[in-house]
Amino acid sequence: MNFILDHYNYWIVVFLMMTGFYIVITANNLVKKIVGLNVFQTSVFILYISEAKVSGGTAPIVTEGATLYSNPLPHVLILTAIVVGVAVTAVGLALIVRIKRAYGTVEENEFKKMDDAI
Amino acid sequence: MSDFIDLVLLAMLALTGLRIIFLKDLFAVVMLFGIYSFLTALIFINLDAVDVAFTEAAVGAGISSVLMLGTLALTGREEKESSHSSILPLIVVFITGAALIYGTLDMEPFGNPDNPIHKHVAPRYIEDSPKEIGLPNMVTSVLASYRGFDTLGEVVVVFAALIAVLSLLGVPKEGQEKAPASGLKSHQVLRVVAKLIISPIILFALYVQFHGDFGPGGGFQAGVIAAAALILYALVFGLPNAVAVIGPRFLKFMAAAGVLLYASVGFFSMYKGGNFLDYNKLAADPVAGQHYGILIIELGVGITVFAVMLNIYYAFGNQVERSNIQ
Amino acid sequence: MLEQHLAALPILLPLIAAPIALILGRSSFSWAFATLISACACLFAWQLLDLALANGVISYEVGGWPPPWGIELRVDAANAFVLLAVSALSTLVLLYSKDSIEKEIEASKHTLYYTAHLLCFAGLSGILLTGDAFNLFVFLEISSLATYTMVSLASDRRSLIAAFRYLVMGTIGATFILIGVGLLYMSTGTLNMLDLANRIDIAESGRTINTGLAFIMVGVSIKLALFPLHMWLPSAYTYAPSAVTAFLASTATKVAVYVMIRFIFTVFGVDHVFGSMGMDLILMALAIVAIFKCSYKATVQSDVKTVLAYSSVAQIGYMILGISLVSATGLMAGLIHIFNHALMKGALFMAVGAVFYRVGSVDITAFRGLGKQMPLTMAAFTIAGLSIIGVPLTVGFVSKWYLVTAALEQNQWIVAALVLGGSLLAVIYIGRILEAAYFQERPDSQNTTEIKEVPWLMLAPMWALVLANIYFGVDTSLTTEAASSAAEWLFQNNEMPLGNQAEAK
Amino acid sequence: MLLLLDIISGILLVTGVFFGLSGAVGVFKLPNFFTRVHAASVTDSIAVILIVSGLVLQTPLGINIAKLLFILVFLLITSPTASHALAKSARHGGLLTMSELEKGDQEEKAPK
Amino acid sequence: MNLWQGIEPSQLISLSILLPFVGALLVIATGKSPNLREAVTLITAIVLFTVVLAIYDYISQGGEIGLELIELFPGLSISFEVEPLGVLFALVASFLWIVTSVYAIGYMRGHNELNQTRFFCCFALAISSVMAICFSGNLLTLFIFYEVLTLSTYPLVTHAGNDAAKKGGRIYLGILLSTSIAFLLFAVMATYSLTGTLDFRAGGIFDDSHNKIVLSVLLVLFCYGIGKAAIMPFHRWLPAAMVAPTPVSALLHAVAVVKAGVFSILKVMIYIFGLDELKDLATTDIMLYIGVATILLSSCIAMTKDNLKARLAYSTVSQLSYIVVGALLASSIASAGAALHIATHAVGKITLFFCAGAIMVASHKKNISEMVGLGRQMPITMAAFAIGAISIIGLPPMAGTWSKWYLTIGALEADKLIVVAALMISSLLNIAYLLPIPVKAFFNTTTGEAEPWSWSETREAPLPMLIALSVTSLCCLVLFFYPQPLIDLVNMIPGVSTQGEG
Repeated sequence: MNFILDHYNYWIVVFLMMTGFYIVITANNLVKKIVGLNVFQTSVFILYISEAKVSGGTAPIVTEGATLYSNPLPHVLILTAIVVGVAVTAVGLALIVRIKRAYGTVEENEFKKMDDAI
Repeated sequence: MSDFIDLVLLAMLALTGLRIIFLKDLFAVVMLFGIYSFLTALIFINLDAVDVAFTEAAVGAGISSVLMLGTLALTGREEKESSHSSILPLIVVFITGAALIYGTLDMEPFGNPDNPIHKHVAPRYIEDSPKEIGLPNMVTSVLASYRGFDTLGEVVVVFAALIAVLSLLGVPKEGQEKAPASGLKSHQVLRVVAKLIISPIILFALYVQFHGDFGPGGGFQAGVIAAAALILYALVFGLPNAVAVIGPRFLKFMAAAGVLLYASVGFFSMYKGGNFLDYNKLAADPVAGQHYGILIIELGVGITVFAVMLNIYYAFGNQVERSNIQ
Repeated sequence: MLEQHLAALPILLPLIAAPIALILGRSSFSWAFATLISACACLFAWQLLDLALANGVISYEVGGWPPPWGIELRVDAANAFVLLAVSALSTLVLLYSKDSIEKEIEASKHTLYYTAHLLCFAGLSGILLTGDAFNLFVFLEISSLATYTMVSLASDRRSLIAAFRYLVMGTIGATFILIGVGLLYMSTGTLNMLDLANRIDIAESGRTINTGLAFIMVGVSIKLALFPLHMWLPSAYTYAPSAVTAFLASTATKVAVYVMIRFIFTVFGVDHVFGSMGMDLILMALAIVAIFKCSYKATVQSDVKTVLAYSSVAQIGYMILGISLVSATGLMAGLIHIFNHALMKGALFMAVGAVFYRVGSVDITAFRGLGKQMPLTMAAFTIAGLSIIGVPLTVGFVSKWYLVTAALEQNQWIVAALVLGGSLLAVIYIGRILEAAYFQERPDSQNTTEIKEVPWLMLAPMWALVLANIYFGVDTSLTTEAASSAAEWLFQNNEMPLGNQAEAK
Repeated sequence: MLLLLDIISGILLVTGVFFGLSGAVGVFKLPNFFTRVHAASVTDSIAVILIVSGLVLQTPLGINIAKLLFILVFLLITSPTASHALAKSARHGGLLTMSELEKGDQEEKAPK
Repeated sequence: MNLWQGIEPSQLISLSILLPFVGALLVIATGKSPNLREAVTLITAIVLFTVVLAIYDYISQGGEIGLELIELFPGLSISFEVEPLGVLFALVASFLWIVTSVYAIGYMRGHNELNQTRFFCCFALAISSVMAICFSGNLLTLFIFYEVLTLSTYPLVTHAGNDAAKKGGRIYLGILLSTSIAFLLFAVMATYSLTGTLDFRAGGIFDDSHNKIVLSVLLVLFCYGIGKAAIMPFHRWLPAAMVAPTPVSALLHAVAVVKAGVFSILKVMIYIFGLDELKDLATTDIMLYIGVATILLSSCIAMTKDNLKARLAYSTVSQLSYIVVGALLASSIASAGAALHIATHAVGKITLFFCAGAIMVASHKKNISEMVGLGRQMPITMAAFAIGAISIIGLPPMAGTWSKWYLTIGALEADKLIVVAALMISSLLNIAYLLPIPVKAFFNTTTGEAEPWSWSETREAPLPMLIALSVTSLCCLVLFFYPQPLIDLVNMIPGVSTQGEG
């Protein structure tokens, strides 16, 4: 029981990641693929932040009376990763806009038919 | 209590995620993603990661959703039925998930202060950074000083995204005649309110920018918020008006300048005899040097992020306007 | 001053040059500037390699913070060696791209292209030199974003889809790496690779670490296009502008291979990855399948760029095979092949780009009769093609020699035979193109008089690579010395205590 | 005194949450767009006022109270504006209110 | 021969390799003027021959010449080492290059071939790599120049540029390249990993400490890896390559390329395995019988061919196997015979090819059935053909006699009666497919019905060709009466002797 209590957080996060991953793989619509990618990444962020948590700790900003702080390092990493994520999202969406203009559709199976792309 | 909130939020996340899988209405999917991001931000707060929560709310729920909606305006909101089977993806996902679950079996208990993660590198940040850097916000200390190189990389990533979007979509031309459909002319209330709140938003952005050393916040959040203010302006008063205020060409320079500002701090410290980004060398007193360094690089970050986010929005907005005219 | 910062300069130069290039605005300015910077970086890389060969490890603490608290740049013979290849290729491709890009990309985007190129280069250098697992992820994303941009710049609309697919796959790969790094961090509390290596041994959470290893491996495998995760590569290489393909094919995947080497040898340790996890068998099997499946695929394509792209996947198989042999010689073969393959693929794709420049198509039918019309280009293609096949006195032979020697050393006779068998397929796919070029007549419909040699600025870098193909195929002392000391270093250096690095400098 | 403050703030918070929830229920239960916007926006405003006041009472005197008040003002301005914009756009887009719909129905029936 | 006295002996080697290479460059440089170009070719050929003679001179006085060029891999370099077998081959090749050059000038002009510059250039390159093969000091060097030879001759094979030439070229390159990469390279590297050296050493580098089974496998790999030796079933490239212009067929496919193949096999057998070690290997006999089968089968196939060059090609296949068999008999006399056969077969076969080319140039006929009665119009050519044929068959007073003699003795000594029988039968077959041609040409009269060509237009071939084929046919005679220098040279090869083991 203790084991479950200690780990349920990670398990749900894994489930979330896989939700995102599944959307990326199966989505036929490119926008949805990007959404899936974001869900996937966001879930990974939760994993990192979960690692950083210290029960009974406070946010890593020096406050009087607090002795136990959560680990600031994962926070820093995820700050970076979030920005990286939005950069990728922007590029992906820009590509989608162009694809729409070039092909008239953003459904993967439809433009696959139009070009014999490899 | 905290655990309970955590559990509830996670459950809501899971539901949102599942719903996204099955929804075909992309507009709803994007909105759900915004909700997902927002819930994540809540979880971050609950897990003591206030800076991250701030960023996630501004970037994930804010900018990302806006960009996705902009894309949807161009691509249509229905996902079509796909024909291919979903067994193989399921297997892949299942295996990946199983591997991860397997990995979690050996994980240290959630939130235990004795975990190795809290024992090795982090203690120095927590114990010494207030002395070495002189800032109460350890996240800012680590972000800007200990791992300043990462942050430089991150600014460059944002810059790279700008390059990508510009090369893909181009930017609106400055000084072009105003398109008839642009802006929300008929929404008088909106226009008044927008005028009212844009300046506080920018003020808030500046606060976040310069208060980041002490509380949550910093260059990223500030840049995004400032960009949001101008995005609001562009939405309400039309893209050409916004472009007239700050043109894409100028933004391009700003983005580059931000990166250069950041890097110049590094080169200056090299010139002073230290390593790249060694703020200790910037002033006679190392702590003061850290202060200067962090202040300037955060400014660089803020400038670049602001310029890039706004410019990306311009690029998308321009596409939407063009398609509206057609 | 320079000496002190030598390790950081190959990253920093292109990194700050990118925004400057954007500000410069005029395409010819930014081209000249980018080329200059790239050449400087190449020079520094050369010195760095010299220094690394002489002194062993060079460690550079960014921000003046000692690792593991700060980020460390860590240069050894192996990454300095790969860096030299990357920076040299970057310089040559930039020289080449002036004319090629003018033809293939619309004028308003030239500056953006050079900026993206510099960013990509900076990202690749960063990946190579950094000693920090998360920093690696950041630089990976810089280079990837720049790569997506460059791929999508082509005028063919299929390049958009190729870029998008690349983006999705690349991001999944990067996220997998992120997960892996997260798991490692969780069980050890550190991100510095060397520190990780030390602490992995004492960490108790074996299953978490193994999962982290698996995720990093899969993520890197996507980035390096290891079969069966290579699906993004052929289309991306085919539809990207020629100069981009030349650059990517010769650098991006190689850097990813190096990342794999780095994680296996310096972070997890050979004994762990190959000994207790049995990863070598998996890698070996995948590599061999890659060699045969993709070489075969290369023989049936009609688009020459696709042919070469599949050939790239197969060649990556050789590199991975070298790693999977678990010996210093095998690793050395892999490293040498990284360098050598950069030389040959760079030359090949440049030649193909030259054909595109004149003929406007890279279908195999477009090559007909080019042996007469573009003799220098096709001669370059021929020599580089022979190098891919592994004909003696070219670099391809050197790689193959070491690979087979390594396989025989391990008594893997079948593997050795398969390696040689794989090059037979290369004979076929290169032979088809050469035959079209030299023995088929140009169809009358096409105007043959217009097709002549490409400008010298395209020919010069192409031939520089071709000559390098021959030079390093004959005088192997530089490559073997660098690769062998790198390989030996990687092999012994599983437990170098953290404190040593300061002295090493 | 402190206890009194706690009690008052508790009451404020609970009522605020109640209004918030009722708004959520309204969004689900009400039949069409305009009624839903109405439910969401009206309850939202009151909930925000109540919750922020409750929080203010919990906070020691200082900058944080000013921050909370800023939030309150900001939300009070933006939330109705957003609802207004939504409703107006819907109207603009041709959506009809319930009464209009009924009228329309009757007119349709009448000729028969 | 005193010509090169002043030069460091080791430089003679590099000279012999560089000369044709420089010649090739000069040929390109002078490509605009045919006369100059051909003069360059001829002069280079003659100078080269004098260099080889100088080397021969030096070596026959017991001198040793070695040259180490560049270290390709640590401990492995491109190095050269002169030994008698190589000198023998170099002598043959460089001498015949002169003759062939003369012949080629006539042929190429007579035939109005295109791309003559490319032809002469590649030709010189091929010779350059042959010289390198001759003097190679280790297996790696041998392998490298073996590949260079393949590649430099590919343009020659496809010279005509038509579909047939391309098809031939594809088979040529495909078989040679793939066997060399898949088998030979593998065998070379396996050898290296087993012994740590690739140097040619008297008595071989393998000894009893090595696993016999592995060595047996290696033997097979070497035999098939050296695809130029054309052992069945990898002989197809040779007939395919006959699409090349006749001088190419003559020099490359009677002398340089195929002989480089069997030379390599001989060299591997003698210097890598060592004749003693060879005897103990299980696969030696298997390969031996495959060689025997190749001799017989290709002779039979030769009989069915009407195209003269194709017939000659299959004859070459069978003759090459003589040498392979000689090497695999692993007796010193047989090896001596094999080495001699390199020389004797070369002069014999090149004569035949020259004649075939002469006939083609003069009468544009390729098929044997159309050559009936030709002897009256082209007496010199046909006489030379007869001489060459007799030499190939191995009848006195022609050079071929000697090598066949030693081969037979060797087979007898090794108690391989089957081989002896095969040699005899093959000689008979040779008679059957070669002799009828001159015989019909001289003695048959055409039955006046369908005259395939107009007799009046058919004359002897151009003078350079006639000179060339007379010289080689003369050589066949001379080598029968004065074989001593060659035999001496062969006897200098360690472990090989015309005197037999006793």
